Amino acid sequence: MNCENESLIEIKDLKIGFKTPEKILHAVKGISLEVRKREIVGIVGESGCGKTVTALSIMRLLPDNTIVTGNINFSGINLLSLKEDETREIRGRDISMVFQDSLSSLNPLMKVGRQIDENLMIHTSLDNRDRLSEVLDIMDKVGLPDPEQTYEKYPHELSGGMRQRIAISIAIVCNPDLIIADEPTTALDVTVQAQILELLRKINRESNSSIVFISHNLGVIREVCSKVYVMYAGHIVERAPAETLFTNPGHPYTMGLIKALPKLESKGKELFDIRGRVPSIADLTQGCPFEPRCDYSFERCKKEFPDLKKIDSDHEVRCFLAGGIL
Amino acid sequence: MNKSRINLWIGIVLISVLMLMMVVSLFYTPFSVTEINRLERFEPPSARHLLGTDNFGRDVLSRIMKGSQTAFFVGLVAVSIGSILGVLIGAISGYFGGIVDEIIMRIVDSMMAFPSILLALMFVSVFGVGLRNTIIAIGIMSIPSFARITRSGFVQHKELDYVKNAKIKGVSNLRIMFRHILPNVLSPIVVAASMGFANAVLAEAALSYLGLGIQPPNPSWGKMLSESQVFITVGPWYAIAPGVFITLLVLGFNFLGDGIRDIREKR
Amino acid sequence: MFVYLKKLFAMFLTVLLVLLITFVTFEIIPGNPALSRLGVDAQESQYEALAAELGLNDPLEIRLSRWLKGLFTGDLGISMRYSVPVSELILDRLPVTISLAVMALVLIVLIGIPLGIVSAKYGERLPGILITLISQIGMAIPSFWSGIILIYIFGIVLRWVSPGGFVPWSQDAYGAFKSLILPAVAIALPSIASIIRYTRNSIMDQMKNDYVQLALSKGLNLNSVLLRHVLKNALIPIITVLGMIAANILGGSIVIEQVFTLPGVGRLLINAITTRDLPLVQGMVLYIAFIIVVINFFIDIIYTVIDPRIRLVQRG
Amino acid sequence: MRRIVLILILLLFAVTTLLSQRIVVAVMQDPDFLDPHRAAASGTYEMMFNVFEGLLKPDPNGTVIPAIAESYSVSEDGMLYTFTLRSGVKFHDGSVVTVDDVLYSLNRLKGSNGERGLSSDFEKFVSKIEAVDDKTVKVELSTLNTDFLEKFIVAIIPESNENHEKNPVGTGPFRFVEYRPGQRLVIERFEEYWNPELPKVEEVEFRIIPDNQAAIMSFLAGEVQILPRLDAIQAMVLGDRYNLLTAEQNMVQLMAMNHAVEPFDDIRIRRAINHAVDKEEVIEIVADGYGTKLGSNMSPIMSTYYREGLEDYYEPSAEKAKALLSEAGYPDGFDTKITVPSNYQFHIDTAQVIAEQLKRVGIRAEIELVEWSVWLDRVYTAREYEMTIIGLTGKLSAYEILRRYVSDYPRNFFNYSDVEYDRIIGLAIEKTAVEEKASLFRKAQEILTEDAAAVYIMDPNFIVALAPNLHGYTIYPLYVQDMSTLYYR
Repeated sequence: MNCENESLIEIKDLKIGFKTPEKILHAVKGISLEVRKREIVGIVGESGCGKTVTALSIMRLLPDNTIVTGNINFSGINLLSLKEDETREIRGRDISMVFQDSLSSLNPLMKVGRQIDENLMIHTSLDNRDRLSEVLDIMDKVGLPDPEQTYEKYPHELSGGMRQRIAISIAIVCNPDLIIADEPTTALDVTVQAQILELLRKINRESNSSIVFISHNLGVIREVCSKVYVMYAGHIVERAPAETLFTNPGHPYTMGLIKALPKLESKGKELFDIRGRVPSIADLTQGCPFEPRCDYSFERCKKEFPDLKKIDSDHEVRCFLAGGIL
Repeated sequence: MNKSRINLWIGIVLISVLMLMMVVSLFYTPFSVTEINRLERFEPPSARHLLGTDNFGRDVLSRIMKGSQTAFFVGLVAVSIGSILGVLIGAISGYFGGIVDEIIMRIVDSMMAFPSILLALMFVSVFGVGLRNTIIAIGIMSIPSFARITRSGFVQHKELDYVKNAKIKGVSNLRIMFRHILPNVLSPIVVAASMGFANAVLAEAALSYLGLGIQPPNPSWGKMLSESQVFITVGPWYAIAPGVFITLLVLGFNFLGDGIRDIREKR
Repeated sequence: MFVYLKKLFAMFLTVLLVLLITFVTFEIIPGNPALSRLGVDAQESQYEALAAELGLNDPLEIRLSRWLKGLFTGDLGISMRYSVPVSELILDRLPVTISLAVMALVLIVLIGIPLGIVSAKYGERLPGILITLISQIGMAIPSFWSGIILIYIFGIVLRWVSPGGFVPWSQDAYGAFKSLILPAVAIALPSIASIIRYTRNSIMDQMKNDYVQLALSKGLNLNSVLLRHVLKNALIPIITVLGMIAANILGGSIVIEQVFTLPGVGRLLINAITTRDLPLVQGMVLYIAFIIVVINFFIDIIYTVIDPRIRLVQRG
Repeated sequence: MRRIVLILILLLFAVTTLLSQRIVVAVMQDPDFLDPHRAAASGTYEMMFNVFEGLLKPDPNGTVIPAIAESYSVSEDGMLYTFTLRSGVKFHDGSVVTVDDVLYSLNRLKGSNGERGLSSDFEKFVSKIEAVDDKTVKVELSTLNTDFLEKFIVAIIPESNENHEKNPVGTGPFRFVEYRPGQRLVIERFEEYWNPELPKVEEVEFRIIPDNQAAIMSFLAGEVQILPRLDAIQAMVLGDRYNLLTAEQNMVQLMAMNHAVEPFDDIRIRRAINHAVDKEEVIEIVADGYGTKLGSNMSPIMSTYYREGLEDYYEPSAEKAKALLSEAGYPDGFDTKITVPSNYQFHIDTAQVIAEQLKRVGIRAEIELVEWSVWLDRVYTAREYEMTIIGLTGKLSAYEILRRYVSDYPRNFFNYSDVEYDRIIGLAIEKTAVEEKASLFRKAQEILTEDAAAVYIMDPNFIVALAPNLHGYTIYPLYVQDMSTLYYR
């Protein structure tokens, strides 16, 4: 099947800025990325690096005071040029989203079944009965016990894992081409986390949906993704297949993230932490944004902004030292 | 940045203008406030009488100016009474907690459930009408809201480390309450005071309108409204002016309160 | 359940306190119900007969015990001014005040909440700011002043409605509506303004929640998201405010009934206070307390209907 | 434009009222009792005048005319009154008025069989009430009171009525329909009234609106058709679109000074205050000129007894006032308080003007407003006040007006005491010859003026506003509203 390599969504030079009374602050500073059909792509980075904003820009869910430029090509259409009602057609049907905290992302006052049903109501012309059976099917498919009873429950009556399954049901009920999962497992404990990851993999296998998996946790990314983009301060600093990233990280930031992962053997020892903090989006430096925190920085890093350098056919790194001494 | 301060600035401007008018009236009014002039009754607004004259031929502007003294005075004293007692009660209730807190807060809740104008009305009718009792009544009826706001601040802050540290150091409760915690919970109280001022002005106007507030010949905006009501057909300016000024002053303090809250929330 | 009982008990204590204070103060303050009823033209004999009939000359302990007995048997007593059972007087006036309050509440909900939604929808854009500004002004206008202006415009100039006349609903429903609509508007105006603000703030708070993003990400349009998802959530704090407004409408009706000379409970209360009619004043206090308890009860019920979470977790 | 508005208003009035033949009258207060023998407040009489009648009734000239009685006679010595009943007078319940009903009513007032009477006057002055035949009643006095004839305007009520309070039954032109406390008292036309020409309208509602300003608003809106007792400024507001009637109303508006309180025990102070007050200015400002200047406690409307020429006894003069103040030891004036009932805007306005006038001679008067009930208790009964402004409503009897100043009169709230005055009043009431009696009462008025017993301000004109198409209003020198003669045209 050659569709494996067919591109589903391609983002080119995406810039996202927030208008403030004084100036425009850029959260995303020109990123490009591509998701192919049936692929699970990870976006990783610390909070504030622009990954959630990127996801929201695909959904066109950013507030009014944002300026988005660039190109998001989804199955041949530029999402950014669509009118409001045209985006609504795509939202939920072609692209859907799973949010981090299912407790706050589900409407607390609406029965969960109805919240899944709503999606079908908007995008299909099925009647009540068909929709109900569809919803119950999906609930069964994501592993919710007793779908009929669960349908009648309110979010606060369910456990975190079950709520996240509801959120996933909402995302997949219309069989979308792309699911954006923004930190879908962060709020869950480890065992439930594994179940949810397994579920996402299963959905990817069975329903042909591509998934953009956003997380700050490289470990989780490694489990599900085939390709990973590492973001830092609004830039993509490294792109690589998941395994390559771990075996041969090209950017000092990626190395830091890997080091920061808790490992079995390091149990009891102090966890490694990248020193310093993520720069605020208001900071405007000429040089490499990671320079202040980088162990390998030198004079040039302060003055010049490095390009994305291809060090392998599917491996790109934004660092002067990439492919060289690192 | 300017946008978030707009409430504050509208409030400050309105209040300053009215306050200026009040201060001026302490030394000067265009005409005597009480002197009766039978030849100039119901004169419409003119260069001589900017807001016209009333049924006694008194200059409406002068009376409005004088009335601003009453409004500010009532507001200031009533809010002081309400905030001092309210903060005291709220602080004790919030800081010590327990049964005292329970009892105080139940009473405060029930008091808040009653329409405040009713309580003020009962108070005034029982203890007699007049400036002093009006102020006391309005002050008392604003105690519960101050008490509640202060209490919630104290409940939050008493668990914080700086309070615990102070306790360990052996600082007295009184000092902790008023030197350590109070300054930290002051800003919502200031907002409440600003809103309370607006409410006091409205309450005074209502009581005076009912004839149970400020007594003539002291000019009070509310009293002026009730006196002018029947003259609305012959001297609409007289019936409209006090209402406009009540509205402006209340508006000023509401904006000020909102403005302070905006700043606090932004922080 | 325990919370309700505690609330009820606190209310009971407060009312008892208020009643005791009224009893004591009516003892101290000048003013005598018999005198105020008979006026300047009464002969001594007439005054004495009435004072004896009202039991004003009885010693304090007898009056106190009579008062306590009435309190515990639920007997509100007989009005000193009108020689009619207090409960009868209050019941007679109740329909006016209740319909006034209900009409005002309906106006507040029907006008305030939609405008609040619109204002929230437009957020910081012009219509939103405009509505906020107007509501800010609306909150600052004293209701009795707007009442006067309304009477002037609609009563005197246009003669659409007639202030001061009240026809019972049973007699002429349209007439009753006409006589109540202006005062209801006057009472409602400031509350409409504050409900607009609360609705706006509450909705804008809710809009920050993830469930809004999720709803939008399903492909719902903004209006549907507002109405189907946000509104219900935003209503919860608004209902608390509505409860307070309902109580304040009772207070506001005291002034407005005076402006519009409506034969409601508020005017009865002012009468009772000025004529030193102790049983009537106490009856009114009890009545108001009762209404407030009822309002709070309804508010609590509405909460449980709207918010499924409350069935599990008791609100403190 | 104004014309069109006027025509529209007239039309509206015509339509609304012609259809209903109903009059709504604004009144200030609730009745105290519906039982006419227990009622004391003039506000009650104002309304119930239309429901009840006595053997005699007041007429618009200030005298009494036969009502249930067809005729009456008084013996030479003034001790025996004889009344002959009109035949066929019916109560509202349909029964005919009998001698027994008259005896029952009068005895109820006098008291009988050891029970106290409901009227201290009847108790004090009447010795015997008896029926001569089934048409004639004789009343004998125990003490001479030549003003007693006016007492027989008191209501005759049926013996058969079990509850005069709940179900008042009389013989007047209107029958009682309902009373709702604080709201309204409604009466309707009595078809079998002994004078077949009266009344002319079907129904009258007395709407209780304690707040005069609200009453005016209701009137302007056409909700009320009669506004009795407007003051002139308020009348001015109504303008010329309405039917305004003006007349003296037999009221004495005065500023009382408490003679038991310093410095008002000093006649020089009282005189100084009298000089300080410019009545004409008060009348001009407060009543827009519609008031009659007074000099003593009697309105000129009581023409028989009125002592003319006292109005200017104390001419307004700041110099004289100051001189008298210095003489009395207050060259710089003093601080005092004018207590005014808060429900009477007219008196409040008067107080504001007088306070300004007193300021000119150095007397600093603070105005203290009190509720009506407080005024009655503290000022009128307990006499704890310095100065107060009040209007004393007129009576048909000069004796009842002037006896307020008799030292031992229970409601002498002036604390006025003068032996000569007491003597003259006691003497006057025993004179049967009218001129003799009148000259004594005039003398009494002079004493009050010379003693500066109070500041007698004015008889404020009685202004009634009527809907433009309402006619036939009768003015009485009494606090009554006669509804029987009114009609729409």
